[in-house]
Amino acid sequence: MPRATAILRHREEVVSGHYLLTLDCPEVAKAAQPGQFVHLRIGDGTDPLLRRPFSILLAQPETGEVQILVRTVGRGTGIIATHDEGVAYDLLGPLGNGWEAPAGGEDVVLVAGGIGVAPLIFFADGLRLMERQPYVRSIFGAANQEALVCWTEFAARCDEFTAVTEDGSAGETGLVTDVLAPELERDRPQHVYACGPDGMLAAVARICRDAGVPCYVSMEQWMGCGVGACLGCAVPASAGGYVRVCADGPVFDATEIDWERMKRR
Amino acid sequence: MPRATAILRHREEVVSGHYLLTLDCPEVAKAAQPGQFVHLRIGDGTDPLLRRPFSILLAQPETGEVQILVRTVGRGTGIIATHDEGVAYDLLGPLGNGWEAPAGGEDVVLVAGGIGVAPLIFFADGLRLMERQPYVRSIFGAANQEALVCWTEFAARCDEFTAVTEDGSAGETGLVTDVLAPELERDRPQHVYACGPDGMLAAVARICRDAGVPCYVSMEQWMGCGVGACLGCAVPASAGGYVRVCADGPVFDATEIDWERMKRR
Amino acid sequence: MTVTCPDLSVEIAGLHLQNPVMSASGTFGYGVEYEPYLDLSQLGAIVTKAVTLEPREGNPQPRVRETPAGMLNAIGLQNPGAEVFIDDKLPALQRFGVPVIVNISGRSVEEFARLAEMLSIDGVDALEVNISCPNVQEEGMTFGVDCDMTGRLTEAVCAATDLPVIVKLSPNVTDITVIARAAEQAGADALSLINTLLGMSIDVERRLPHLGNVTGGLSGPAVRPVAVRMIYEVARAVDLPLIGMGGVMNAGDALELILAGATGVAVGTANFVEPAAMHQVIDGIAAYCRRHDVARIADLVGAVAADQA
Amino acid sequence: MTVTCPDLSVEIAGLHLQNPVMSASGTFGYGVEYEPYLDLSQLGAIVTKAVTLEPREGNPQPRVRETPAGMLNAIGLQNPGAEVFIDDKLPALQRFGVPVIVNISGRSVEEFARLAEMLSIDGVDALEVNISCPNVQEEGMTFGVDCDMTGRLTEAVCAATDLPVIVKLSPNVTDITVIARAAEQAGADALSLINTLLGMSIDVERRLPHLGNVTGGLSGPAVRPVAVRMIYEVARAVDLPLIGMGGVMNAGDALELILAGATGVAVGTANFVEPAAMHQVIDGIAAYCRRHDVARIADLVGAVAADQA
Ligand SMILES: Cc1cc2nc3c(=O)[nH]c(=O)nc-3n(C[C@H](O)[C@H](O)[C@H](O)COP(=O)(O)OP(=O)(O)OC[C@H]3O[C@@H](n4cnc5c(N)ncnc54)[C@H](O)[C@@H]3O)c2cc1C
Ligand SMILES: Cc1cc2nc3c(=O)[nH]c(=O)nc-3n(C[C@H](O)[C@H](O)[C@H](O)COP(=O)(O)OP(=O)(O)OC[C@H]3O[C@@H](n4cnc5c(N)ncnc54)[C@H](O)[C@@H]3O)c2cc1C
Ligand SMILES: Cc1cc2nc3c(=O)[nH]c(=O)nc-3n(C[C@H](O)[C@H](O)[C@H](O)COP(=O)(O)O)c2cc1C
Ligand SMILES: Cc1cc2nc3c(=O)[nH]c(=O)nc-3n(C[C@H](O)[C@H](O)[C@H](O)COP(=O)(O)O)c2cc1C
Ligand code: FES
Ligand code: FES
Repeated sequence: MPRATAILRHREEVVSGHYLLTLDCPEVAKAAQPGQFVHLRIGDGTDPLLRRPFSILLAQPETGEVQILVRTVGRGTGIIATHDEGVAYDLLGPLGNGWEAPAGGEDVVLVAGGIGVAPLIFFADGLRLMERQPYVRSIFGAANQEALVCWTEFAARCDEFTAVTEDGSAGETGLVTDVLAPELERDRPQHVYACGPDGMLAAVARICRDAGVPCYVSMEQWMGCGVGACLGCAVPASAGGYVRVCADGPVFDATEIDWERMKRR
Repeated sequence: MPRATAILRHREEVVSGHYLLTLDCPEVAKAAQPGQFVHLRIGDGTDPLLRRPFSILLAQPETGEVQILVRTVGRGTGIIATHDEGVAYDLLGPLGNGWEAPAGGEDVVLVAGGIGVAPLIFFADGLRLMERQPYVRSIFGAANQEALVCWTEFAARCDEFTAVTEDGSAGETGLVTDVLAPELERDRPQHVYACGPDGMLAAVARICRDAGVPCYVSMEQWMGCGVGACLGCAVPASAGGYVRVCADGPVFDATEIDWERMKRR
Repeated sequence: MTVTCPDLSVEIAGLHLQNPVMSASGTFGYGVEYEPYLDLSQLGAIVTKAVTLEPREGNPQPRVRETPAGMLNAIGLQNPGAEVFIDDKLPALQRFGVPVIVNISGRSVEEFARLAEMLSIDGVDALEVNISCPNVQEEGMTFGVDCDMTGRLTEAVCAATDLPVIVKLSPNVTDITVIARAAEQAGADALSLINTLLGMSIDVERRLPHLGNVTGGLSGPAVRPVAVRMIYEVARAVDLPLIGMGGVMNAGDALELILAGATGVAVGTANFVEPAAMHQVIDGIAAYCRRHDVARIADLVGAVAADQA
Repeated sequence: MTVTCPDLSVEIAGLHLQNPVMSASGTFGYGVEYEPYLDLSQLGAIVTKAVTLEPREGNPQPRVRETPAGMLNAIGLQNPGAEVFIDDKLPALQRFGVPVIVNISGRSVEEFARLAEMLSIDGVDALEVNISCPNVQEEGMTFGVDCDMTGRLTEAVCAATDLPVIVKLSPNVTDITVIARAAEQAGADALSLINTLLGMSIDVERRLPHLGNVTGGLSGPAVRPVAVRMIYEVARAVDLPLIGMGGVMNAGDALELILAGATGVAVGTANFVEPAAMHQVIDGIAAYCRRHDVARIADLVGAVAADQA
């Protein structure tokens, strides 16, 4: 049953307003695939009411530990930021499809935007453990140096790593797409994997389409149920209609998404 | 300004489901009169939404400490029960009128029912400090021995003390009124002061009226504002209409209340 | 007398339910999504997501947004249409052995009647007629707030099917008892209420509505007092059994609706918060009955002593 | 451009308010109760508890009850009557130097008109006509849900006074824009909305309604999505300035109502939770204006970009 209790073992404010939570949750640690998420209940009352989805940053089946990275943006994440070790969370998960690992040995590029780095750390970790390790280049973009949260964890799992900041406080100056486009030209990878804000994903998808590189994106959307029942987390599909981020995703082949109809939120 | 921050210094579960909280709150400790209450905000969200009123059990102007006794009955008190030392409460208070102390030297009877003991401990404490100490007899009734919460604190501040339990597990068997009626006959006091459930207060008021003894009751009622603005805490007045527990009370001359129109809740 | 094994079964519109607790339409998909989280065979009934004649794409995203103790949704009746529902979704619902109530929605009286006909098949135990979805800006809205339309629609559906017809009422009306009576007179076998309250919320940083559809339906604990009041009013206005819903999170909440006059209780938003919510509600109702020596839950329907308030 | 000192002043029905924030009727007594907690001279206006012609006792207790993110109240218009109000309460309200808006309630058109006349005196800056109190079971309820009655009542009040007339609308209606238009056509100078939603809650242990009056009015954050939606609808239906209320706890909430179309914002239930809530709202609005370079709060009224949703 994709449901468990997770005990908060360790909470670290990695950069201001970003908390790395280490949870004791053997069930999820065992079953989790990179790109999947957990749907966390915060408190037992009505404020907040709904669960909140968080990507799995790392899962250690041996120790039973699961890590998530939480950026405080509102009520629920604000409450998490006050939680002490020992707090128990009721969670559903692992949920969603996750990224399918490549066959092995190929060239891949990972593109992370801000907090979107979380599931890509898990994905990169998995690639490293493959028998025929792919060659992993990664691009990590954020507003500024601070927002390059957990970049060392990410960089350590990749063969090449490029940071990009909008204000130039670290790495290149600009957007991830400014780096991605020449990178694809320089050396064409077999796959691109991306996670970040919708606007970034749309741009990455376009660049990959133009370059003819298959691209897999992990999307975010407001969720009701998290299990595919409410159709609340819909995003527009290029085949018409909508697909559900929680059950059909959060990872999609970028060509499945109708980026034109996608509202920027 | 009747408003302060109170830091939880010590929390003790005196009997199952009853917590004695010691709060650091110099403003209230200085100003509090026996019978007054504080209106506590629990958390900073919408669950619970409204403040919760609690009688002041003791206030120490010297140390800045205020004690309240909290019985867990629902959402708000249930949350308080989980609070650790160091938690800060935003509170309004001291609010309400409190008991007027007698002139001194007379005979008084205090009647407490269950958690209603809290303000009477404070009141008894004040009487003991009077220059011409009144002679204080007290009657404390509850369902059973366990529910005679803080009885030692109460008894220690009275000259005579009688416990009554409905199941006979401590003291006399029966209701406080079974003890009060003969007690008033045995030795007629100048005043009776009572706090407890509405039904008990109504019965105490009737007995005192019949015996011709002035009686002062501290009432409870659901509150909105706690400051006299919303008229939510109304109880029926014998003069017609309603009086406000928060601003006209919580202490009333028992003859001011229309016990017939009083709903038993 | 001590009740150790209370009878939780209820009758609604000729259906025998092992207990009063069912899913609220649209919050439980087609049942199977929640299979990993609870034993569906223990439910009183399963109520499906709305089915329409033709497939519907639904509304643009974002479609849901949390509000204080509630949520707004504007799903827009996304569903694969009646044919696909019958072929692909309905069979899977059979294996739980509990009554299946299909929620239907349409744009015209004819569409509703046609749907009722199509769905009058084995495996469907009753129809819940959604005359009140606030997210469909066509005629759908008009039905639920107008008593003539409600009457005409109910009549047409009743004529088109032999299944029990449950009419689902909108709370966005001045006097819900008028609509309830119109549905009763037109032949409804039961009523369910409430659907969502029409609401809206705004992202003040971007000065945009949170929902792609601008407005949406408010559900969850926030609306429960409105649901209790309306169930209480309707129970006194009609002789039909009621299915109550609106903000039920636990057994105490369900009992509020039952005491107000609901024979059945549907759980909606709570499923998102706690996938096993319906189990907890069923267990809690049983525990309440034992504690209060209630032999049959049916005895509590409408049992609030309002005259002694 | 950087706005350091945004202009928060607004005009409503000829009244000049230093900022849009005022108390919601019935939640702020006659002002003085909150004097220890906030500086009343900083408010946009003070709206009083409802005043009736004769004194009213109010409803039996219990009168209030918390609900999820909200509360039910059934105070029943307890007040000392217009004469006592004028003699004892009104003078104290003058010393804060902000407009005083008196909320009036009656049982008949004549009573409302008589009240309007009596209160057309120095010290009263506007009248808020409470046609929508859900806790008065006489004609009061009918006014607010019927557009003819709303029109007649508004006309009578306007004829009886030279003061600005603000008509306070009930949310317990099928289409609030119809009532809003009726009030506009009859001469209202402004509208305020929403009053409370009619609700009920039940003590399941005792099987009794929580409120002595059985039903009551739901207020607080729970109802905010309904308020935002109705303000949004009414703003598009009439040309009058609106005073919005319903669940405002902080500046963000107030801005939701303003962006939806409210020129003024009243704070009700939040006062109970946080006596300084109105100050926090005022400060928060100013901070928002600075952050977003908004020179005049009036520019934000109705500024939600719903077409880009
Ligand atoms: C599949 C998935 C994976 C995610 N992974 C992570 C992660 O690893 N780390 C992380 O910090 N966040 C992640 N998020 C976003 C996270 O769920 C939201 O930030 C969180 O729910 C905010 O809750 P809140 O109560 O603090 O915010 P609220 O007070 O409810 O809202 C504050 C703001 O946060 C944003 N927001 C709130 N909920 C969501 C949501 N469900 N989806 C998108 N945006 C939202 C909105 O912009 C909103 O205005 C993920 C979301 C999804 C859908
Ligand atoms: C002047 C005054 C002094 C009080 N002093 C004390 C005290 O010293 N110690 C103490 O433990 N309690 C005291 N109470 C009662 C206390 O305020 C309530 O028990 C508390 O508010 C319950 O909050 P909750 O969220 O846990 O309950 P909820 O979940 O809101 O409700 C649970 C039950 O508690 C009761 N209750 C809730 N609120 C009130 C209220 N405001 N007044 C009366 N009953 C209520 C009701 O029966 C309700 O069904 C006092 C009340 C008043 C009015
Ligand atoms: C996401 C969502 C989708 C819904 N879809 C439907 C629907 O398709 N048909 C319908 O009649 N009601 C629908 N409803 C309304 C619910 O069935 C129910 O009446 C309402 O949510 C109140 O119950 P609750 O507070 O327990 O959620 C939907 C509600 C939600 C939250
Ligand atoms: C205790 C209480 C008393 C109220 N009394 C009145 C009243 O006398 N007249 C009136 O027009 N509205 C009255 N209202 C309604 C409020 O003015 C306001 O419209 C409503 O509460 C919504 O705002 P809120 O959610 O900020 O409280 C009252 C509300 C409450 C909670
Ligand atoms: S969140 Fe309910 S379907 Fe995805
Ligand atoms: S609680 Fe508001 S007047 Fe007493």
